[in-house]
Amino acid sequence: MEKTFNLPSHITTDKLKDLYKQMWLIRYFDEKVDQFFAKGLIHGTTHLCVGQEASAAGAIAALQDIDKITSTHRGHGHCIAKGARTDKMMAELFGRVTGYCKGKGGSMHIADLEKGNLGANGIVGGGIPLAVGAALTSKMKNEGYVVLCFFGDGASNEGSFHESLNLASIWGLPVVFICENNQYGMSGAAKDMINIPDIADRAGSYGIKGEVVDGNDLVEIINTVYDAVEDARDGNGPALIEVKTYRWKGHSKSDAKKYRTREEEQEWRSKDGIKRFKELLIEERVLTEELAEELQQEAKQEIEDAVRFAENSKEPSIDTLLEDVYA
Amino acid sequence: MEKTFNLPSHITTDKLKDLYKQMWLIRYFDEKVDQFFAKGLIHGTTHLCVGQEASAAGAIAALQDIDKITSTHRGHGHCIAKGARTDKMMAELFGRVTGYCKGKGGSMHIADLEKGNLGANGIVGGGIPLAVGAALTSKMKNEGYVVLCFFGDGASNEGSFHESLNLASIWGLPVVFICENNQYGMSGAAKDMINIPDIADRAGSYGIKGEVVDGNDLVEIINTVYDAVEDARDGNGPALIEVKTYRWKGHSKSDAKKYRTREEEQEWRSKDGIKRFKELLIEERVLTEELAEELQQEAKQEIEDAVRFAENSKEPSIDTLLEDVYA
Amino acid sequence: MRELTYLEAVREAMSQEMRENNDVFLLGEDIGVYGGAFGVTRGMIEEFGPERIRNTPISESAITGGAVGAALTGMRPILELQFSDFITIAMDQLTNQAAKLRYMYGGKGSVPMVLRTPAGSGTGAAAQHSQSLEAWVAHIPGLKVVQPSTAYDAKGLLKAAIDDDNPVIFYEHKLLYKTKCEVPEEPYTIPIGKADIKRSGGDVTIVATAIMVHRALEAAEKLVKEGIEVEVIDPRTLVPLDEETIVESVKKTGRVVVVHEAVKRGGYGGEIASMIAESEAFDFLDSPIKRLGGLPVPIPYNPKLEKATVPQVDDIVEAVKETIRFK
Amino acid sequence: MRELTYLEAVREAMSQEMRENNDVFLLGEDIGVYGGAFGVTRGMIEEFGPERIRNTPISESAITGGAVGAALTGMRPILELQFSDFITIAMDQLTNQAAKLRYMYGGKGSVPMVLRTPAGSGTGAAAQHSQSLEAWVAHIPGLKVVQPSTAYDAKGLLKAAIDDDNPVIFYEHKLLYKTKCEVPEEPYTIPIGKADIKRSGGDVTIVATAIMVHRALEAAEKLVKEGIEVEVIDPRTLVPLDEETIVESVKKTGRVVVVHEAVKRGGYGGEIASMIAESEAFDFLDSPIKRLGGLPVPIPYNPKLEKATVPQVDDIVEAVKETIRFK
Ligand SMILES: Cc1ncc(C[n+]2csc(CCOP(=O)(O)OP(=O)(O)O)c2C)c(N)n1
Ligand SMILES: Cc1ncc(C[n+]2csc(CCOP(=O)(O)OP(=O)(O)O)c2C)c(N)n1
Ligand SMILES: [Mg+2]
Ligand SMILES: [Mg+2]
Repeated sequence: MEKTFNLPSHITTDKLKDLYKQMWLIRYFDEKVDQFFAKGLIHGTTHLCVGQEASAAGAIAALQDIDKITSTHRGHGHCIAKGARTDKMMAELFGRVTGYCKGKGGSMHIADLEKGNLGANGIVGGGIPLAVGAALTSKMKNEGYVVLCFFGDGASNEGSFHESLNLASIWGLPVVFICENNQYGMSGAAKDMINIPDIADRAGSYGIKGEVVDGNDLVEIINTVYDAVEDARDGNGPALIEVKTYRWKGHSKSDAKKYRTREEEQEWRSKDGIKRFKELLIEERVLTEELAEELQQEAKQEIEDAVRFAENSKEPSIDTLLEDVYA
Repeated sequence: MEKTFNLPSHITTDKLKDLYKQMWLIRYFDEKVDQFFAKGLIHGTTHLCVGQEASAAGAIAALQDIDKITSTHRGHGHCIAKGARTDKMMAELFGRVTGYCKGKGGSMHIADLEKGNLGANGIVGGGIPLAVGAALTSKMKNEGYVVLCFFGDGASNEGSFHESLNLASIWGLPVVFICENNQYGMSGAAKDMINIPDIADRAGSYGIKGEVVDGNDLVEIINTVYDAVEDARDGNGPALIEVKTYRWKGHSKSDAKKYRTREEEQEWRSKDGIKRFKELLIEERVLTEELAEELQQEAKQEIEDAVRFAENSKEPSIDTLLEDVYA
Repeated sequence: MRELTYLEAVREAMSQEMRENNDVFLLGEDIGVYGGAFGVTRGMIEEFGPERIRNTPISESAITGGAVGAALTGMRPILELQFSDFITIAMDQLTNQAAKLRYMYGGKGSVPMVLRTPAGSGTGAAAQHSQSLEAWVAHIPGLKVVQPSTAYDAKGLLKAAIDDDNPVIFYEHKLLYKTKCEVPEEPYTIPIGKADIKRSGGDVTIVATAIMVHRALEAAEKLVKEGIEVEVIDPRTLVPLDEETIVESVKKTGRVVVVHEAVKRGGYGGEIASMIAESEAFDFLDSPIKRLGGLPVPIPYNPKLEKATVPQVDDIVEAVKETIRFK
Repeated sequence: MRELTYLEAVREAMSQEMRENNDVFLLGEDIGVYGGAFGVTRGMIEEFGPERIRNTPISESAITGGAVGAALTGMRPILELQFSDFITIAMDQLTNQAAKLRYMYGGKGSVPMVLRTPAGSGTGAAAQHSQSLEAWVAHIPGLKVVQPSTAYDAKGLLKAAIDDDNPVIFYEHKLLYKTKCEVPEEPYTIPIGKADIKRSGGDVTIVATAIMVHRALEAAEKLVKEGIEVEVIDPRTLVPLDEETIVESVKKTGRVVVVHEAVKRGGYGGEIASMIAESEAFDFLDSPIKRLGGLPVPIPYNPKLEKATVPQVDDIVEAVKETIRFK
């Protein structure tokens, strides 16, 4: 079956189904967060990745379990794709002690070290050097893992991006940089903030491979990332992959989206990566309409359960405030 | 005459002679500083540009008087080329009140705002954003000047390089970035620290023009920089020019130069830009051997005079210590 | 008189200056149609256009250094740094460039720029978006540091900051943006370096900054019911600090509590308390100087924990009572 | 016992740890054959090779973040930052990543890294290469801050820092590198958080850090001739601070002078002085707590001005006498 898509061998038929469900999990998770925010039941701030599911799911599907990721403020999708439990994630957003960070971190700081997720990051570009450091560990300790480093188009204008790609390149580190170009920073359009059409071309400054992929084409994403990851694992150094995608929602809770048009939004919505993957799976007879619906409902249910788990969890006690600063 | 070299029209025959003398001024200045350092008569630290004279002289010769520069820790050459008085420079290195900074700045902080030299900088990459800001002023106030921004190969790995070139590009600012690639940072070889042969190619990340020039070919430097400067003045945005050069001396006072070979040093010394320019001027009958010798001696004498001026100048009074912090 | 919110007062101060002086302009992330992360610049791009309300890429180092360079060459930039936590990326350009250029150059040049930035906790934005790092910049000679607590002060101090020929760091507290008070329409200046007695009283002095001014005033209302008359002094500017007003008050009351939101350890409260202890007020002290500040932890996400991290009204009440009880 | 210089002690501590533990490695600019800007790592690349003595590009943000990422994944990096002034470029990775990750993640993960860096004035390197910015990092929960004043302390504290599971900022003073004292050959640990009484005396307590410990000891020698017995306390670590040892001493002497090289305004001396004033020692104070620190100017180049900027032996003598004279 996987041969049809020319996918790497670890992407079995079951995995394809999982991925389909996973994308729904991501979407339902963030849709739910959106609702709870609007109702004031989740506080602080949050950045939703609705519309970008294929990027998170596809890039991470290319990995082995030992591989690691670093994520961003828009990190729920990466987190779920790397195997996190949605109930513990939701509990974190509710500020509960059962959350991934015991309620101390919130949306921008969820990490799941056991699964190799080194954490979301509230600093744009802040996670890029961390990924390089984690890749250095892999190389020095011969651990065989590769690090997938996520960041946005906006982050590619931070100095940390430049310094990190250079460092990873000259040291030949096993790290693959995934630039999720969703066309905007907060409101700054990539086309206004960057004077070249493809951020992937910035790879040229570091003598590494740069590639562009369609962020709604799960299969292309998996294949491209897989090749780069295995190349990095083989000691051939880093690569930069730009995923062209779009966030359907506003940047964060209070975004009037004046910086873009409804038409543009509609155009991107029509390219929905989940829908496209579903059609492909049905065409290739991996899924039937019924099975697809079932998986989607399972995802929906899991998120409902996650909310219940979060709601039923306790808030951290004030006594814990001073804990966890030092190891 | 200038037609022979295809030089811009403001480079007259007299200017060519001046440039020849200027290169000797730079060399004698730094040779003198080297001696005084060794004798303990100049303190602190200093970075000599012996071997890089053609880069400073040539790039700045391409400018108009209204144009500005930002310089680096290795900035004596830029400073002289932009019209600074060597006596006030030498006095600064002696820590005297007659120095450009009244003895408060030293080698790494000489600025000559009246001549459009916005200053040396002790922070690697620290001057690059300043140049962008100065270019923004030119654009916003319609002042018509262009900023020439000097930095080294090492600095091109700083985040400030990346952020600044991007900013200058998207805003179409009149600034030309001159990367003086002298093959090394302090000890780190450019070939080990950067994974591409030409730093100029980093221009590709910003959609601007990148060019490489031979740092010992004064004429090529002038012409290349001139074109970029006038292009920038015409509103066509920034460019990145990499000058391939070599510092003959160690990085700073205490450098055993273990990171490079004597052969390599000899090879570069044999390409001496001053000698090469002299031969050209003689060939083109701008100079005779005698006139060349005369200009060289004048330069030598000026530096001797500068030393005398510095030695005869007073140290700043302790009372001035608290002055000059706020405007 | 009409009332304005703190946010509107900041905007009005900028708009009025921009109408008067073409050299004044704004730059920052998402300050254009988005109106800035907190809406401070909303509507300004419509009035002043994109040349003077410059949306920048996410490049804190280059935009800060760009502001410095623009200021050095004749503009009067106002830089909005989206969250004060990102000053971590701008510290080189602030500390090593903006603060020092004039001194290093021996009193030549000046850097008339304002860096405005929202600080503080209370919004659930967690550890990387809630800090109060004003102690850093207050430690650096060459910078001025302003921290207004009311709309009235914000407008007058911002005008003073824009008119100042030095780099001024202007801290805005997020929780104050929506607070209101009477604000004159015409432009006015509050001198930088002049504290304000926000409430008079003879028993205890509270020196409080930013949001803590309001909590101190609330505490004072509670305490007056117990017969304790509190004097609340708002320094308004940390550098220069109006030592005289503070010392005079303490000489009168003999008791003092210093309170800020920033982490107590190493916070500017130590400076204020020590300054008092070194002054002639020492002889008048009837009880030890008390400092209140944030606990030594990153700001947690859970709102109860977050609140418990920084001083609240009751903590101030308690501190005052302890001070009174002494001996 | 054999004597070592401070510089050799630092090197020996690192080398011994590296022989014992393969996870310990060094990274930094020019630490290879060059031996580091001050020669601290000289000879180490010959013993440990370029994989464990990693010469980095001039990219302070990426190398600091790289160290954080490596530490988070199991290595124990020691980062040499060439001058402590460049911490300005590393502050985001230190403050927003290294210091906070563990807390934000709810107590998961740890960042066992050491950032070693030379600080202080006295070498004529001027404003951008002479600062003492330890107050910044001491203000940040999650970091530890060490400032050894002798070769003996340097070796023992560096071992403790390397063994610590938290990010430790380890300040070395340039002028101390060549100072000598007896240092045991075998590895030993000095606990982080334990002050040292460098001299006992009953009349006045001096709390002094880094180079000021030596100046305080010299001052004490002068004062003893006038019958004044000074106790000199070296906190050795700023975070955690050994409050008990300081408080006990002040309870004994009743008089205290706090002295550091950093700018007095906003320096850590304010923290120490306020801590004493808030402690039970307050009742024992016979005179106001005196603070000595740098003047509020960037460090000037001229050596006489430079010296006048920071406390010297005579300033300490004078401060002690004033304290004694009080009342
Ligand atoms: C250093 C820093 N600067 C600015 C911000 C504020 N901010 C948060 S997300 C964001 C936009 C980031 O754009 P991009 O990297 O494209 O990621 P996206 O939000 O589009 O996923 C900005 C400006 C920040 N968190 N950190
Ligand atoms: C931010 C910063 N990092 C490190 C240094 C120390 N340093 C001074 S010059 C130098 C090498 C700079 O190399 P390059 O940019 O190539 O300039 P060159 O010295 O070769 O002219 C270094 C590492 C510094 N001054 N500033
Ligand atoms: Mg984006
Ligand atoms: Mg170089």
